[in-house]
Amino acid sequence: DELLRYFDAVIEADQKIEPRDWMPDAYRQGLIRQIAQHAHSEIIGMQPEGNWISRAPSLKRKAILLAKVQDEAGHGLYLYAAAETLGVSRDALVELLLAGRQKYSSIFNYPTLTWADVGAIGWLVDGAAIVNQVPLCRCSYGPYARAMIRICKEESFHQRQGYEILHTLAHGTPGQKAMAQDAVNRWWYPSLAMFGPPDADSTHSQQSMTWKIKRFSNDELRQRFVDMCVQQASVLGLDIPDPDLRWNEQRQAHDYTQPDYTELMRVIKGDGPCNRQRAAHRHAAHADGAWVREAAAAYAAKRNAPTTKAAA
Amino acid sequence: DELLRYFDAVIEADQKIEPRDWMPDAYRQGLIRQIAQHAHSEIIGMQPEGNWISRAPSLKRKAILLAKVQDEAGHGLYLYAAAETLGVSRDALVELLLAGRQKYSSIFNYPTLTWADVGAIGWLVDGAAIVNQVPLCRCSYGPYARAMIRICKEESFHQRQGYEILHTLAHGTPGQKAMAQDAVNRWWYPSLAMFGPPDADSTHSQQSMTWKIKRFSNDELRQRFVDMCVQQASVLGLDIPDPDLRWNEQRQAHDYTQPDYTELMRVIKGDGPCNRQRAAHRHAAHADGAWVREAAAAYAAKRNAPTTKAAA
Amino acid sequence: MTTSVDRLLALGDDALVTAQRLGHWCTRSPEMEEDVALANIALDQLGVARLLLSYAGEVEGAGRDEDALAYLRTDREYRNALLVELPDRDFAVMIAKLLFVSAYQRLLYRRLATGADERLAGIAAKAVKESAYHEDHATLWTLRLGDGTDESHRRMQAAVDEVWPYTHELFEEEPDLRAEWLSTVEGVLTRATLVRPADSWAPTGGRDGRHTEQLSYLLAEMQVLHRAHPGARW
Amino acid sequence: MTTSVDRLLALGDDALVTAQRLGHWCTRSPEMEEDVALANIALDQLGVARLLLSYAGEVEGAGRDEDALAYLRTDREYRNALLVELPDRDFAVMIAKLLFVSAYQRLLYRRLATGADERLAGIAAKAVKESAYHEDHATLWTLRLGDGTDESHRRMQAAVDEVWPYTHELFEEEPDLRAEWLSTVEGVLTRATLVRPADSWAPTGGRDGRHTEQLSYLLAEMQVLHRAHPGARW
Repeated sequence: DELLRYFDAVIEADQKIEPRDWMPDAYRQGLIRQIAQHAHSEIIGMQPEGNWISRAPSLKRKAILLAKVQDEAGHGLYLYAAAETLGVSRDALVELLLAGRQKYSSIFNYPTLTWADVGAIGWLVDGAAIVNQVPLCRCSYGPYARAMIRICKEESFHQRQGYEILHTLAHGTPGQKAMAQDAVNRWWYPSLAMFGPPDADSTHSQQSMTWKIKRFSNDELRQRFVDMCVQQASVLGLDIPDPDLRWNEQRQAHDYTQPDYTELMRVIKGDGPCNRQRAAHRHAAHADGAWVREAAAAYAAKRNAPTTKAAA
Repeated sequence: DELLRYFDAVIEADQKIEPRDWMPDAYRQGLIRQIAQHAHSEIIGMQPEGNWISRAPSLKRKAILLAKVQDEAGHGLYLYAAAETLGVSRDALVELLLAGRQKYSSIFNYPTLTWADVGAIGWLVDGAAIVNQVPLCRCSYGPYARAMIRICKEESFHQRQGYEILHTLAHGTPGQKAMAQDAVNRWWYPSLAMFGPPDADSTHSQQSMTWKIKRFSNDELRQRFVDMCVQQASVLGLDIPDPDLRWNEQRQAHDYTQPDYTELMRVIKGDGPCNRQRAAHRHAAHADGAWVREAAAAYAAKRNAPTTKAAA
Repeated sequence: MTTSVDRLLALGDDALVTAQRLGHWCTRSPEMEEDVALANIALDQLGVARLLLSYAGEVEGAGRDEDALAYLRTDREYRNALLVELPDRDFAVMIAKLLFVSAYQRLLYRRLATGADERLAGIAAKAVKESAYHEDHATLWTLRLGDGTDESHRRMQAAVDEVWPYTHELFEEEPDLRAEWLSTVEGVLTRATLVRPADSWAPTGGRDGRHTEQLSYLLAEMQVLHRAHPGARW
Repeated sequence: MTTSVDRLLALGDDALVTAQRLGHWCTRSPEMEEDVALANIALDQLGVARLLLSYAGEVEGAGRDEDALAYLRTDREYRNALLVELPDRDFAVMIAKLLFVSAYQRLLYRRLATGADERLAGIAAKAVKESAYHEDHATLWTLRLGDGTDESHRRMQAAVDEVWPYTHELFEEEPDLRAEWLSTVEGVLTRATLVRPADSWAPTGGRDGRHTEQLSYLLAEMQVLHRAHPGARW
């Protein structure tokens, strides 16, 4: 029909779909799912790094880390607001997260065991996120695209901070360098897995491409990430834990070992090292804060209805 | 009357009063109060030292400290049992403690700020306790006297352990020695105050003397403690923080500065550094454990009435 | 004119320990907006702490920088008031502490901002604006909790009662600030339908390094990594 | 025959971390008798840990004694199973952990007591009796809580469900011990009217030093004083 034709034309012309525009239900639902998952990832992603705020090894690093975790809360709020333009409330989305009915990025189901993990998350995890997200700045849904522009800017900043942490460690004492290498060893493959299953096994992808939500395949983005990291690792003086990693002259790209996708599926399914812990942490914060939220609501209600009290 | 005359004769003859013997009500109530306070002191006294179990600086010291705190729990149980022979239940006494209606030794209202405090408590606080308690081994009430014999034996052991901690610290690194001296500085006067107000201001004392519950006055015991510590401190190589401490040839005893009895009264009244914390800790343990005690009672009830279930 | 090292440490440690306690709330607060707000306040306090500790290190002249002072002193060397080190895993206790300390900091910084120590005046001039924001935030929550539900009223009153005795120590150096502090704080408590506790017990010792049993745990966690790698740069 | 250092550390670290967690309960348990009992169990575990770590240090031959091994390794160097490091501020969780670990230790020590490593056999022969007592104690409480009140049943079942996945790791080295362990433990759970959880998720990594985020906090507290005074004797 006409609405659909107009919608397709807007997409075709690389224009933005805006909240009040008509859109196919699958487009709306797919976007809600994706934006919500992205928002949840920011909120849950605060935990592994938050784990080191109290123990950051210098006051400067403590301030940087605290600001970063705060940024993530801000990104979460910003993304929930983008999702709300599609007609779903933040509370409803948070309920779905708490109920385990919507996902967040599986990378946050790994523990942060040392301070160097904070560096590795910045360099690798934020790095992978940026490779994933930069194309989303041109995504067809206006509010999401605009949110991504702002978020990507801050993410690059975070990535650089992570890189700096690792650089300092890698050029520090032998103990510090070992800590950095250990962190890279543990985070490398989970970071590769952030790009999702290989293209052959990927669902959702083709439709997302057509609608210009997704613009590159999982494998294309993963390759881009590997090529970027190889160069940076050599400056860091740290090894990427892949004996088969080498430059392929013909492909003009690095050959590399694929991450363990069986593990990825296991973690997505709920059986990663920290899935239960992350959920329990969020549940506890939500439950412990219930009386506070109720108080705030009761107080606001009294303010909004001052005459009721007088009349009563 | 006759009962009273018999009672007085037993006391006079340095024989023991036993649970089934008649005794004046004031004797009974006074003993309950004293034994309960003593039991409460053991239980509350677990807290300041328990504060260092998790951080003891060697595994051997950790084991010794854990065993000591456990002994204190044992002493508490033993003393509550002695009090129960006078016709009051342990639960009732614990309720009085929780309600703040019975006291425990004020010394436990000071914080343990460093590991050396564990040594200082052993040396000074247990040392003062022993000076107070050794005469109680000959007290007129049999169950209390026998409890004290056992407890004093273990207390001497604890005191020696505390002394050893301080000795090791005093002969260790400069940092350790400073830690030891700092602890002695903080615990000296509160330990002197453990003997109670000066004789002139002491209530209860005269009657207790007559009944052979108490055998020496507060000031006599305090003097005995000071004389003992002076000699031990010199072996330790630590200073007693009293510039006016000196041997008095005439008295054949040390002159010393009295503790601040105003402070003692303030702490007894409830305004020491840790009164609220100690009470809150005990309340929390009691409240947190309520569901466990209820479960144990319910389980026991089912075992005792197995037919009820079958009949129901 | 320069201020004494002990005085600068007292101010800096108040801010640092406050930041450390608040940092724990990030990812644990009742609302996402509150995670952001508390992190903001923690960052402000941390920022001021860094300026004050750096300055203290310079005045001391023994080569200690902000990190040496933050990470390599024991609780017996910390100079913060006891109030800021009190555990605050209860939201109401955290808010009560924040209300009392930020109202104090605002008044103190306002005075220092026009004081004879120019370096300190510069720090205080920046900090006083932040303190006003912290105080507003704590005031808002005190009102919400005090005049919210029966449950929140009960919890907020209990928190105020628990924390109140520790406020006396704040005014040991500047007793004349207490009158204005009291009028501010009493106003908030009244509007929040809360009872202002009576003055009686007044624990002290923080400025001399005699703290509660809590501070050494806080520092053990805060310092563990820094101390595990002596001399390392981060 | 001697046992490998890693294996001795695994056994010793299990016992040490168990003791450290139990030590927290002293002054905090539901009954005074339980304070005594848990301290007893902690002391037993600590005693065995000391023997095992001392032996490990000797086998290693690098001059590390029990304290060097306990206080100067990071969580990445600890070899305990994840089960023992799990937080257990809930009495039911503590009991579930104790039931599972002590039943495992009893079977393992019984085997080691007749093993080819004589030194280890001697340690195990002493430890196996203690483990039996620990297991009895945990069994008694599992029955009381499981078959006590509705509330205690709910909490005990939740604790068993929470902790169960971590029991798989215990049998990575001796898979053949699991059958007997299961029959013991299942018997207790059944008598306690509790449901034996299904086997699915099986977290691991402790024996390779990949722990939960909890262990580094536990060690930070345990090691803080020892590390603050390098080379000191105590």
